[in-house]
Amino acid sequence: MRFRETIKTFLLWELVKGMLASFRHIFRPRVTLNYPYEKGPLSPRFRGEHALRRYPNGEERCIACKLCEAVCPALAITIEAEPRDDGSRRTTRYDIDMTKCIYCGLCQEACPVDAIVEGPNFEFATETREELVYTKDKLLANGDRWEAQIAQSLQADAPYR
Amino acid sequence: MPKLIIDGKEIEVMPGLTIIQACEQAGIEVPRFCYHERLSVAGNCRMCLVEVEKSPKPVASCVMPVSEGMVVKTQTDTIKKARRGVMEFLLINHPLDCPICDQGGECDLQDQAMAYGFDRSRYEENKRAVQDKNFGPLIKTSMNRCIHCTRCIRFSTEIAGVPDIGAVGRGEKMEITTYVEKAVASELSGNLIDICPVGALTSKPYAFAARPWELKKTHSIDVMDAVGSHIRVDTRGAKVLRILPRIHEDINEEWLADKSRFACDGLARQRLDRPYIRKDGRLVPTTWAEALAHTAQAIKKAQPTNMAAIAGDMADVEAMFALKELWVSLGSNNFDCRQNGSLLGAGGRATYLLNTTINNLEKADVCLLIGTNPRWEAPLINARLRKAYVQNGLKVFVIGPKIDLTYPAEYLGESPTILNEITQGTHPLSTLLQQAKKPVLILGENVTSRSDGMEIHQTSMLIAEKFGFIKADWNGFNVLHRAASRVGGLDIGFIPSEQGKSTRQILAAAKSGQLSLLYLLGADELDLQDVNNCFIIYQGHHGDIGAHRADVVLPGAAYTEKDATYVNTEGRIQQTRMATLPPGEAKEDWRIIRALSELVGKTLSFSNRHQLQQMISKKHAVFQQKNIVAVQGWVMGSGRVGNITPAPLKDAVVNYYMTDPISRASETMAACTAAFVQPNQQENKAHG
Amino acid sequence: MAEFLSEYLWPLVLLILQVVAIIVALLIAVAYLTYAERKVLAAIQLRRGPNVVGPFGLLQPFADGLKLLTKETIIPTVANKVIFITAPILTFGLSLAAWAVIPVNDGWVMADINVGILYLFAISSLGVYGIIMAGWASNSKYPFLGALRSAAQMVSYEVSIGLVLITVLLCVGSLNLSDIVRAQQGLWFVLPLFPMFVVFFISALAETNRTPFDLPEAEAELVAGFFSEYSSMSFAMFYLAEYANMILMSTLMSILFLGGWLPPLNIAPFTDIPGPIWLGLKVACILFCFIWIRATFPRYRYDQLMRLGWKVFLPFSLFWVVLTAGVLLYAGWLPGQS
Amino acid sequence: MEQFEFTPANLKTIGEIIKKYPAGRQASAVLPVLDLAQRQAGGWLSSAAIEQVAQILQMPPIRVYEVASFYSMFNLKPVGRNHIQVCRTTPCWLRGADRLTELCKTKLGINKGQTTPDQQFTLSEVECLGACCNAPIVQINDDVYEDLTPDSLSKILDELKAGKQPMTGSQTNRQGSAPEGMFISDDQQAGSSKQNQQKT
Amino acid sequence: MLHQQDKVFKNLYGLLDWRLEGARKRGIWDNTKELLSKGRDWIIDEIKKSDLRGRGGAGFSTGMKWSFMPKDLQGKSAYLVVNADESEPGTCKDREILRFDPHLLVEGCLIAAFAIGAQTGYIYVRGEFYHEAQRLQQAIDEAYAAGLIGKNACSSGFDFNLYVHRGAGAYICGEETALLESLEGKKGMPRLKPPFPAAMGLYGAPTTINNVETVAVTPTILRRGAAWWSGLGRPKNTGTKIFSISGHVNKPCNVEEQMGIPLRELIERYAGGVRGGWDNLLAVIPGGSSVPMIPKSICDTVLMDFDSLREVKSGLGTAAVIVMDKSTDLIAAIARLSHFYMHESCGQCTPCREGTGWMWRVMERLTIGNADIREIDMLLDVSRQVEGHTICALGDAAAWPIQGLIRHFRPEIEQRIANHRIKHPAVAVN
Repeated sequence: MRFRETIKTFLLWELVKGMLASFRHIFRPRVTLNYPYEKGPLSPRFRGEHALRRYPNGEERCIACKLCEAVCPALAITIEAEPRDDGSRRTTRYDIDMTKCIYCGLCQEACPVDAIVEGPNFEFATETREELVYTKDKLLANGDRWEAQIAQSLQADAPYR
Repeated sequence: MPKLIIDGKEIEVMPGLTIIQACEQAGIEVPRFCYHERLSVAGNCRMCLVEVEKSPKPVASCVMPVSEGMVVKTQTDTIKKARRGVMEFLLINHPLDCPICDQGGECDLQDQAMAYGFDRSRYEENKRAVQDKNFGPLIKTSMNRCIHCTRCIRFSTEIAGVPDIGAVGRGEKMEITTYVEKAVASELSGNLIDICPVGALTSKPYAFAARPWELKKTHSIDVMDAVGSHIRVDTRGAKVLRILPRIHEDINEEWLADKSRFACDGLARQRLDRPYIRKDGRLVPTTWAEALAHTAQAIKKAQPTNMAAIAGDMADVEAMFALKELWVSLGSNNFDCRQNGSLLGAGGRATYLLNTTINNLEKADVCLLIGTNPRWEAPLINARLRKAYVQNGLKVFVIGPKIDLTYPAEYLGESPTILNEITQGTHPLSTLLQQAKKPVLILGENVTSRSDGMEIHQTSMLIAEKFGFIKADWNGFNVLHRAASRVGGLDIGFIPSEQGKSTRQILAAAKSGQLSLLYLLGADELDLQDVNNCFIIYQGHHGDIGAHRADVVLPGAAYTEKDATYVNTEGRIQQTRMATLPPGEAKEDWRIIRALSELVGKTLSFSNRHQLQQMISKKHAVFQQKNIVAVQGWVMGSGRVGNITPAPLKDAVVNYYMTDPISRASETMAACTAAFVQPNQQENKAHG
Repeated sequence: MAEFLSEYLWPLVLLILQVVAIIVALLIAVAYLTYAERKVLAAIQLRRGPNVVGPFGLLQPFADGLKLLTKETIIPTVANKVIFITAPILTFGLSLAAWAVIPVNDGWVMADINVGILYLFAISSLGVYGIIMAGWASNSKYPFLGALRSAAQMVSYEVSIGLVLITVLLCVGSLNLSDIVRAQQGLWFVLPLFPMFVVFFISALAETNRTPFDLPEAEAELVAGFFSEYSSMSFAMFYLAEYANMILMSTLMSILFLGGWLPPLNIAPFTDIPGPIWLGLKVACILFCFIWIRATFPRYRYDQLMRLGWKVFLPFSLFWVVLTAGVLLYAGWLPGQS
Repeated sequence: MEQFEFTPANLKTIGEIIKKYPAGRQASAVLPVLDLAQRQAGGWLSSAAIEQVAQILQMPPIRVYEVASFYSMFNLKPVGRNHIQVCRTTPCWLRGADRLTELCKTKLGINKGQTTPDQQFTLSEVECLGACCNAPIVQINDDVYEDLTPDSLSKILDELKAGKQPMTGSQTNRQGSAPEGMFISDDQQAGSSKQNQQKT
Repeated sequence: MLHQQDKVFKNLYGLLDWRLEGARKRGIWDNTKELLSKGRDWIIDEIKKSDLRGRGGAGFSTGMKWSFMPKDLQGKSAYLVVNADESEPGTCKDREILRFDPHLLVEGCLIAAFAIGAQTGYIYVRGEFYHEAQRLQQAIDEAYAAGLIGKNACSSGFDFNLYVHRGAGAYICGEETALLESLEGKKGMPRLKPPFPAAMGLYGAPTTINNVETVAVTPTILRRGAAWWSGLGRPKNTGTKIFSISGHVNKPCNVEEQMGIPLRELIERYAGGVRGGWDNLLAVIPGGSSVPMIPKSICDTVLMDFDSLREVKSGLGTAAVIVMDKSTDLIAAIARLSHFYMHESCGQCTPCREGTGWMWRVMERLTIGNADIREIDMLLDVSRQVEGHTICALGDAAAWPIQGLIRHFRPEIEQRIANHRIKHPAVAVN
């Protein structure tokens, strides 16, 4: 017994076995996707690019409660608010510095009206840093663009919240 | 002294206390909504229920007086269940719109729901909807959130003395409202916001502006009147967003007058944020160097006897002291801090202070108001007088125009000659004063700006001496100031000496063209219409009346932007604290004067605030003790009765909401003027 | 003049052409070695590897090269600038210089010197200087540690490499690389000297800082070892040098043990294929093994590495030298002894 | 803005009412005075009337308004000449109050809380009117109609429409709240002998 | 079985003359002066001995209540307030006294006022009793005219003024402190206790508040002696009581009977029995809407007095018997009462203001069965949260009927929910 083991060690049997194991993998099918031509499925909880949503009638959801601003651990959100002409509470400024954002999702968790959400988009690389300071307009535009997917994700996730 | 046991802890308390007060003394927290220690007990929220041994039902601890041997339990299961039940009831019809509620983050209901509530509702029916009410330009209502604690009703009836708010309807349809949507016409209405435990009454000017957790809180002193209320300045970034009262039992209790609270938006408007120089008849922006050089040149050119300085109503002690030092070193004696032309301040300190002290006014039994409307000149002192009326049945007599003081008062007439009658004992009031145990007399400071002002002052002091206002433990002679700077100015002697010119003389000289230089330290209430051939320097924080006529404008700091000393009408020395930086290039006032002194070649001997304050307290001993009221020695007067003219006394304040540069720049105060003052004036016109 | 042309200029031009041909071929080989490495690793890890730039990602190495070329060269402020810049040049230059004595076919060699193997040995020993210089000049702790490790490691394994070479030389009797190949006409040395082949192969891994002996650049502990501070072109030089060294070691192995350009069997279909292709195939196989090993084995601990070098390989190879010599002497197979 | 002024006669009455209460407690008279104002104004209180009352009783208007809104007998909106108040509480409901409400609705063509276009009738449902032994009952202005059936109520409404004053009280001729049939046989000797019947 | 001569309210049905003349014939105002001349202490003592308990619902000892009044007023005034704000659903006894025997009340007022040292009395009559208040006023006027009250009332040397004050429609004003508030010209919101009215009542002066019936029986007790009164009924539950019997009986009526009469006897003897016979009985609310109902099984044997009914977890209340036969939808009946309490809640304190509306809304849903089974327990829990946590007893009164219903008829409620669920399967998801 001992002898066989010694021989095996001497003949680097374990190494050979390991190498054969990795060699076999060469002929197995690939598991990676051919991004960007193929894309994998995203979880409804995926935390991508931020978006500000609207109600179906076009009214923005955000009520300037500033909870997201308060909860943001990276201090990426800046909000200013004042009463709108109709007396409702709205933001005059809603900025997210995407370079500070750590995509923790606390903002969307804090939001009482599902206004700020992290959408499914993760392809928002820019060429300058300035473009990564998102303003309210940009966020609202994002919301409009991704609303269908966001709504779906929220609905899918709703039973677990 | 009854002894009782609360949660197994034995405690001895004053008789007559309620259980909730005893619990507070024992350090046990009892939740409450309707109970407020300064208001009458309503006992209607039922949040403060506790168990008392031998009582079959839980009792409301805010109502039940303590008795010997009582055994109180505040933490039993029954009580916890009861609290949770009450909390649930309060919340079933509450909209739970904390995210859009300005009270969110500093809300009693929110806090207590966290502590005593349950995390979900069992109420599946529709919530009650209540129409919002119009409470005026200062208070924003959201009546869905109301929990019917009736604190607002009790405050307006008991403290403010304007029973405008009530609860109409009954049962769950009960609604808090004013009579036919009337604005709450009180100078203390802002306190309703503080007192509302939920977000039903919130501040209209501050609506949605910020969240409590974003604010930087600076403890400071108010200077909109001479009361010196303790305030908390809430700022975000460079902006003062709101001002709240701080508790100081001897001054403002926990209230604050509306102007002090709401005029803060004026701090951001019409500000002087850079120096200006008049060129070709127009003020043009310039640099500090140029402005100071220009000023220094003008000062050097002027004859000391032909130059003068006047300090305004919001000047701080440091700035006035610095300016005085500069003027004295230049050899001029023409400076005055009494821009209304009063001659007060020549005698001892007791002759121009509110000697009784604000707190002791509560104990007074007879009060004589001479030419003053405390409701507009110092709303919080008026609230004290009202408290004295409610608690001790204070009798109030007024010499001056008929005014609504929120408590009953007898009007003796408008002519100050009545004082002579009182002195001589021919007036019916004389006997009453003689019998009074703690009489007080409040002389409006503005009265002393009359041509016979000092005679009235003398006569008032005489009355005080003659009718026993001044005793070993009681001084009932009071002067009620309006300007925050005035007492401080008098204390450091910012008044002309024998050779110097007083405000009236300065203005006369300026109008006749004799004066060649006038330095205005935030003096905005002067009539400079006919002044010519005079170089005017304005140093202040707002582009108000004074700045319009100036040749040089030096931008100073407002009271929220500097650490400065003010003395209130009682003679209490207090410090404001810097909450924000002065806007633009504006600087603290004493620094400007210090810089100027260097350029005119009379460099002042201090170079930082500490040295300056040391110097002030070295020269003027009263400044050594801060934040307390020292007992003022009374020197008996000459007993001389001056020659009082029968011209009627007039209101010092025409519009409570606009009395100084800050409130004149405030939009909120403009809205108040439109809502409260103008309709009244029109009514008066219609009647007259 | 004509004489000058034929005597001096022409050989010079020829030499330069040869050098260029080797360098270009080598650089292309390096480029595709990186490509191959990424592809093979990806395959073993069930990934795809580069597939975007060009067909099947074939242009990826050039894209990478272009990227590296256009990037900014960052020189740390506290670095010794001259040495810092010299180090990669030196390393790269040395890795190219070795190729002068490599025969790709019978007679196809730039410098057919008779001590070729010694030359190679000398050149590869010099490689450690580049690394030491880089580590020291960076004035940074990771590169310094990396350089120290590298130096120790390379020195250690050169010992066993030397002993392995000796066994081969014993069998050949010549230090000329072409002669070594020719000596394997009948039998590749890999068969009689298989253990030595294994020792040589493993030592080559260590010599070229490859996994599992890539301790000098162990990213987990030393960030990137001696070239932590390098960027852009200077980084690229190190990179090229490393891969060129890999190819060099593979070629050397082919020459020493696998019969260089010789076909496996000296019969018709094999002999029709030109020698360089055989050599290329052999080199490719060995390089594949390099990559394969990288994909298979985890990194050694440093003490294990040193122990292996000094306590296993050194005695083992020494024993084989003695054994080989003994056998040759006993059987009378020593070359030149007859 | 509505105008409201008390008639001199009512002002005199108010003076008398105030005298019932100790000096300085004239606020106690707020209920009777408001009642008086409501009667004078035809069944409801305008804000002018409330202010008038406040002025007379030296109370802040909001206090009077609070009172006026608290008590259910004060109407802050105009009502018809005949304010029909159907008792809806359990004792009357047990004996068919719902049918009375239905009858009023169909007969008058109005819903609860509404007034007929001719300002004749206002229909409301009220809580217990305090004559439960004579249930179901309806109060029209100050008069109570007891022991009603839809038929008898219908008759009453007809009479009211015609401008007549219907018979008030029990519509089945019961004597007060006595058990039915107890006194019908011999009304005249009821005085002394009623107890004989009761004893069995 | 109460004998005719033992009845206090001889004109309960209004057959006789209510005026002073007629009243005198029935022995009212007989030797009132002598009664007064025996002094305060004697009167209070006698009432105490008679064990008279208040007829307004709570059943507190009247003599005791009177003795709480300060003996020495130190120049302050004291008040007697008679609570004629009879609004408890099912109860209509005071109305009969006011309109048919007002002099009994007026005389009672004089004696009670004398006993407590009050020189002024107010009778707070519910606003809807317009004609009754007028008749009472006439009786008072007659009494004034005859010198029975007013200055030197009944020539006893005691000055007594009596006024009628009409309410304006608020059940809560039947609560004694709310009544005082209302009398002071405020909203009828109950006061916080302590201080109790005997110390600080009307206008801050010591005040006693009694029910009409309580005050009205006192002269007779004094005239005939405490022993006579305590001989009627059962110990601690003495004397006679007017029972109002309404609902599903053949002859609803008011009747004066001894305390402690069996419920079944009361209904069968005076009210002509339950509609459709005793076996058709479903449940009875024995003491006005505020007390929990009792099912037939208890009705068979229970006695009508304070203590017996308390034993079966109900109460005598105002002795207003509301009978419900088997055709009754009990849930709807209680829902009506819930609506009543929601409508009449003054809105002062939280549990009652919010809880009554909540309970009514749930009751309405239970009536049609549109609820979840667990909501029964929730409703019970809510009613417990209201009960005992309010300033006055209205909260309790709103909670008890619901608790009574659930205690005795829970299966019916569950059955209804199940039925509704069968009819509306979609709605039932919850």
